[in-house]
Amino acid sequence: MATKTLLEAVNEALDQSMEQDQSVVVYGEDVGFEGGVFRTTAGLQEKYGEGRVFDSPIAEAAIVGSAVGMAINGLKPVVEMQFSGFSLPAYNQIVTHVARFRNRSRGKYHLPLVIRMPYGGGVKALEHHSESLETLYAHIPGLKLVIPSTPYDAKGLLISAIKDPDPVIFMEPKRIYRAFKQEVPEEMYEVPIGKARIVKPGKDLTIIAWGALVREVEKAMKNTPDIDAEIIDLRTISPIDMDTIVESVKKTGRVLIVHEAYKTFGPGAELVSIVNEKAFVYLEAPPKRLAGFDVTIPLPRGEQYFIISPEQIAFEAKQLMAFKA
Amino acid sequence: MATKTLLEAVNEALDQSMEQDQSVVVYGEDVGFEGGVFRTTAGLQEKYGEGRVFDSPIAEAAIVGSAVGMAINGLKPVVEMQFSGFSLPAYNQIVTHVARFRNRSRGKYHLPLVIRMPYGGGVKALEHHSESLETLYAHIPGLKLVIPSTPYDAKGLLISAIKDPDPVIFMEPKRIYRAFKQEVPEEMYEVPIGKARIVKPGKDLTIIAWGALVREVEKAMKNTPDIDAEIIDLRTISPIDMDTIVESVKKTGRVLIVHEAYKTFGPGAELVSIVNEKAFVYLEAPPKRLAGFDVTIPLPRGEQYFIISPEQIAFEAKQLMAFKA
Amino acid sequence: MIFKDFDPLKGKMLQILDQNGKLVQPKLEPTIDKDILLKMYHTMVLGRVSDDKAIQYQRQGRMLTYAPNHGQEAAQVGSIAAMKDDDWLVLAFRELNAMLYKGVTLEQSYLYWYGNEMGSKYDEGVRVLPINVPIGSQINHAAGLAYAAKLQKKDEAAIVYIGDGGTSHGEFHEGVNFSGLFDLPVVIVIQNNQYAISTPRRKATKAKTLAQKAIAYGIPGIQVDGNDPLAMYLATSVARERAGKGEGPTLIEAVTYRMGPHTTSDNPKLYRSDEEVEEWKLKDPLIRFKAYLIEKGYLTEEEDEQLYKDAKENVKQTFQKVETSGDVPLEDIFRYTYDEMTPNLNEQLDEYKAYLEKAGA
Amino acid sequence: MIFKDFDPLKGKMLQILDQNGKLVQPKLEPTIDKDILLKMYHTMVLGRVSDDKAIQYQRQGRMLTYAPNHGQEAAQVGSIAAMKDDDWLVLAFRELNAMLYKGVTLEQSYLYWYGNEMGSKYDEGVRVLPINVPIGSQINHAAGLAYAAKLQKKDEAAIVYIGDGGTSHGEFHEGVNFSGLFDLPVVIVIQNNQYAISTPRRKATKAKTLAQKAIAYGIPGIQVDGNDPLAMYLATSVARERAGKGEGPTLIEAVTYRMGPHTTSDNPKLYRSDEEVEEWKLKDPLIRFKAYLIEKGYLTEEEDEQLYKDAKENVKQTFQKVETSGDVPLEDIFRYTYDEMTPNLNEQLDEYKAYLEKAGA
Ligand SMILES: Cc1ncc(C[n+]2csc(CCOP(=O)(O)OP(=O)(O)O)c2C)c(N)n1
Ligand SMILES: Cc1ncc(C[n+]2csc(CCOP(=O)(O)OP(=O)(O)O)c2C)c(N)n1
Ligand SMILES: [Mg+2]
Ligand SMILES: [Mg+2]
Repeated sequence: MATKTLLEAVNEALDQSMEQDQSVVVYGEDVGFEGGVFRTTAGLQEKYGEGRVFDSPIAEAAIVGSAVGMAINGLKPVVEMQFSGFSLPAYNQIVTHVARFRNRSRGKYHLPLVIRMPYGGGVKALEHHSESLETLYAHIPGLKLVIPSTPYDAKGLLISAIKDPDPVIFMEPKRIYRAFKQEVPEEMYEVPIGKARIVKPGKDLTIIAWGALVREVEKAMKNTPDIDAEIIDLRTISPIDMDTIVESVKKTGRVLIVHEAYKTFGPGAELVSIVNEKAFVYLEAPPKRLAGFDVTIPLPRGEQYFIISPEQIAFEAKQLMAFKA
Repeated sequence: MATKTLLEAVNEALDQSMEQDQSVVVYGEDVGFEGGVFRTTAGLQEKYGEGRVFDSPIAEAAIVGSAVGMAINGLKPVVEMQFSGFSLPAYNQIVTHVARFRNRSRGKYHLPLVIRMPYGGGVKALEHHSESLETLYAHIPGLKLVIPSTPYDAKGLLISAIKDPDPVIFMEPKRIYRAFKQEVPEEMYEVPIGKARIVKPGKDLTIIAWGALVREVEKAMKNTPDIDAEIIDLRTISPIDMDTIVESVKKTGRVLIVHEAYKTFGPGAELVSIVNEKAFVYLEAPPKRLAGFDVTIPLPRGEQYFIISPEQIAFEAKQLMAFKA
Repeated sequence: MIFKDFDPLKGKMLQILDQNGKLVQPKLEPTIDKDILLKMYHTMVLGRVSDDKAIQYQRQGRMLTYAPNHGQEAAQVGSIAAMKDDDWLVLAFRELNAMLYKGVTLEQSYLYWYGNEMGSKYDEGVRVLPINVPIGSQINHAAGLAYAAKLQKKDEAAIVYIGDGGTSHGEFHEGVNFSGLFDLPVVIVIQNNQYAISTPRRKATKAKTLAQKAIAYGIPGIQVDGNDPLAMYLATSVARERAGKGEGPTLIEAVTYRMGPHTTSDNPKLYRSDEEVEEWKLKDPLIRFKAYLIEKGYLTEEEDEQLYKDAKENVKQTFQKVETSGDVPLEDIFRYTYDEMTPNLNEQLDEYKAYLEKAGA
Repeated sequence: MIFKDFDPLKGKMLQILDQNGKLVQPKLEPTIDKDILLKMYHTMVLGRVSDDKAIQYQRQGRMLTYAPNHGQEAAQVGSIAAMKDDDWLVLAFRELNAMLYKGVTLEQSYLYWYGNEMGSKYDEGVRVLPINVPIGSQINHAAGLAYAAKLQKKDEAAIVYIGDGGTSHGEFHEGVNFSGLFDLPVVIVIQNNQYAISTPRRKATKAKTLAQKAIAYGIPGIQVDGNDPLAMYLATSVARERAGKGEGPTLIEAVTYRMGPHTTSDNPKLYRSDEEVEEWKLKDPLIRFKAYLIEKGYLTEEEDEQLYKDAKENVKQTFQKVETSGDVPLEDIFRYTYDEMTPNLNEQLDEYKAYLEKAGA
């Protein structure tokens, strides 16, 4: 079994899906000839031709809107938004159409399509290149939102997303595109959508994260041997795997949620609410959100304040353990 | 003092603001000649001319994008999105520019502008005419989000919004545009942004709502004399008046949040989180969200299930009171 | 050829039948089978009658909002009739006539405007996308349908409608440009009915015609008398032929008029004069089409009367059915969000059912 | 006049100075003060030198991403120089030369690309909007600035830049249409540098020229040799005059070439040939402008050498300052979100400070 980066795993999932299923098409800005600005689609146009892999004009609404039409007429489009910050011009298409075609037509039409987008900070980028906009997609009924944190999951989840009969937003943590390698099976396999992953079982405290931050949590807790944390990688943001979370919190009584998205009205709030609604009497401390500040994510010379460090995670974990009602 | 509907109060706030301040301009689709599809801008073009009150093309990004330019060059644009469901084509402008110009230019430019939009269900409308999209605006740093629930507040909050040096999203609960009248002072006055209103003090239970649902909560509790609820009208969704909420919950120990927006990753989750973070030890029951289902808001022949009734509110209030840990 | 002869930049507009039903361009008269001509006319009559009745029902409080088509029948039927059976119809929201022609039932249309999503579940094989409320966004759907057809080498095209107001939207631009770029088999029909709610055509854009917007995309554009079914048919046939040969999209501006209000919530008296409306009455597409059919010997006055009678009866019975169709079942508002119900949806449905039970509601 | 003589539909492009600096349209040579001509050239030299150095610094790991302008100096300086002092400059992101000409300091520009928001806080009175990353969205900002100017009867116009790729975006359409509709004083310059990252111009749209897109909005459009500063100046002057007289916007397509990579993260060898690049080298705007100035007796070889020397020194010193400018203060990332800090921001800042303290970080 070869080891691969997350980026290579994404590429392989696309490649194998296209190989297996003629109806899969891949397009977006600079996705075709050059193989994408991150090279996630490298080699695909050569292999599958310009019809199935192509460069679109800079027009995100057209990219997503045309995918709607293609999905209705027999294709499985896997489109790319060059950065999640540039998915916003397509937001109208995503909310008013992608999320709704099945319901609007009471099942006559449905949209097997995937919208991929690199997301998240920590790469010293220009404005609009570092956003974590999970909430905007997770809040919309009819969409699924999936975020891998490892090469293995990236491949398996993307294959699942492409096979899914419903539209899936697939956010890729670009910070760890090339950060590390992992053994990834050569053959196609699926990682189920809607299931969280227990990264490490534990009994003291539940820590929930996803994407690039899962690794940061792991680092933090490796250096904090006195706390036996259960680390959960959410993997699917919508629909949430409530059972895994609730079960864990019932066991630990304490929960720390770590995300880079803006804190207020952010994704962590939903997790706090779920835990309240389903495990209230088990709570030994107030659920804690360690999240992005409510500010525009800063340019590189200020980004270090915004990015959540393993030290901060460990610090909050300790604070939580120290809480006494 | 004359009594006015919420719609008339909005119209008066616009009228007086335009009268007082030459730099206020009002535009949007059908806003000028005909005075808006709801007639909130009726009479303004006649009074202030086509330069200051005009019909825009059907191009929401242009409406908001041009307002950005106008605000930088000395005007105070108050633009209308015909329905909140049609604000999405402008979402890119709102998130990437309206919310960020001050920060991007480190204060060189700021945007005194208001984006008005009728919102919410219960009016038996076509698709995209009934949305409650608070989360999409409340989650974005740099925006303020204000929602009146009475004619008095509508006038005072809109005047405050127009005077505010920061961009304000102003959602108008169209269900109660004409639902009732209230005494509204003739003169200009401000209702402060960022302050919730205690509609009715109480000691048993805190109920938080905004917009059209405040009245439903009032109705519900009028018919539930055995529960002494403190009813809070949030009025400003962002930035939230945390103090008022926390103080109330410290007193009551129980909280019911009522909103029409989709439940999951919705605005109620933030309120649950605030209460957890700041009043955890006072909680006697898990905070409860009575919210819109996670489905596309149905067309009229199914909308009755989605709309939250006073009976439901009363029911949930009773459930909450009955909770014993 | 027609694109040169009827160059919008030169102020030319294609018309074959004048408002009295006289052939003013006899050489351009398209050859259309009698069956088709009659199907076109029948559709227009049913469209007209059901449209007028919908307004009436609404005024009686028996129907919800409705967006009338009266006056725009030829723009729709003339164009959709020139498309092929396997082609896709992509709607804005004011295309009752095109829908009926393409196989959407009147019952479905009424059910939709009555406020029931089932009205958008057209019969199997009916290649029509549901009514599209967000202005402009449908063009890209048509582009995608056409892209899929082209890639899969299916002889299919998509016809998509948009209003004059809709051409100002960014998505119009993106969709037409995308279609042009990939030579997609798309026919774009702008129904220029002179108004976008209260906003007149001249306030949508400074361009003298909407047809000339085609130049921005390197594709042909033509302005057509939208109340002339033959002219619409011809222009669309040429466009469909281009599509079939891989020559890409065509932009057709149908110059027409919305005789009724924008929707039943609108009062057009606020923004347009009676004289203007009266003038357009004379250009009624049904008058000229009827005259043409009678002239051709395909229709008699008696048959025409019967057509209207049948249509009225049909409408009455259909509406009765719709009016008594009741509410949507609770489960339905959940069931179509995803292929399978998600945990949060199951929970919410159960909780609501439990409430109904306990509350005895 | 120039719009008729240089009709993009007829394949005409305005050029006054050819690539060797010869006046090929002597009758069209604009009269420009010597001062202005020299300011233009000085700006281009500083632009060129600082641009090339930025790339170098970045390769050394001393600077972050950078989007080079090399090759596009005339397209920018030729146009901005024809605008007036009170006019507004609205950027895309590849307009270093226009920025410098308009009063943004090199230090600010470097600071921005170094990753510090303070680089976008231009000096008071400098009417330039910050770099605009979301493609297309800036056109509407220009429209708004111009609308405000017009309403307030100020003699101001806005010039706005966009790339060839950007013309496919919906906001391009909405913004140009809006400007046209209200006859706004806006000059829209498309820098057609042949590529949008890796995507060549021909894949942006089927239209033969980008200038012809003007027709969709009922405004004039012209294709100009973007490496010819005189042609750019003339076209922009005419456009500015139209703007001042209330005649509305003008669309100028500047045909130019990005000599460098898209940004420092891009490898253009993946998508274009060396031959193509070599060909464009001959069309370098600085070569022809220098020849013209020498011919006019406004510049000597020695002065030119000195200019480059000074520019290099300036760049070196400026970069040194930027490189040692350090990080943004913590408070700054909070302080500019609103006029006043909101309760949640205060709380978050306090909490973070407390963490730093307790963690001893
Ligand atoms: C994106 C969007 N903005 C606003 C609206 C509200 N709206 C509904 S119809 C309409 C006018 C449409 O005019 P036109 O395109 O000319 O079509 P017509 O109604 O004349 O058929 C508007 C503004 C909408 N449906 N979608
Ligand atoms: C809305 C949006 N989508 C995508 C991007 C990513 N992006 C940055 S530059 C660029 C290409 C721009 O090409 P062009 O308009 O020709 O300008 P140039 O870079 O050649 O100056 C793209 C796609 C963006 N900045 N904004
Ligand atoms: Mg219209
Ligand atoms: Mg370019």
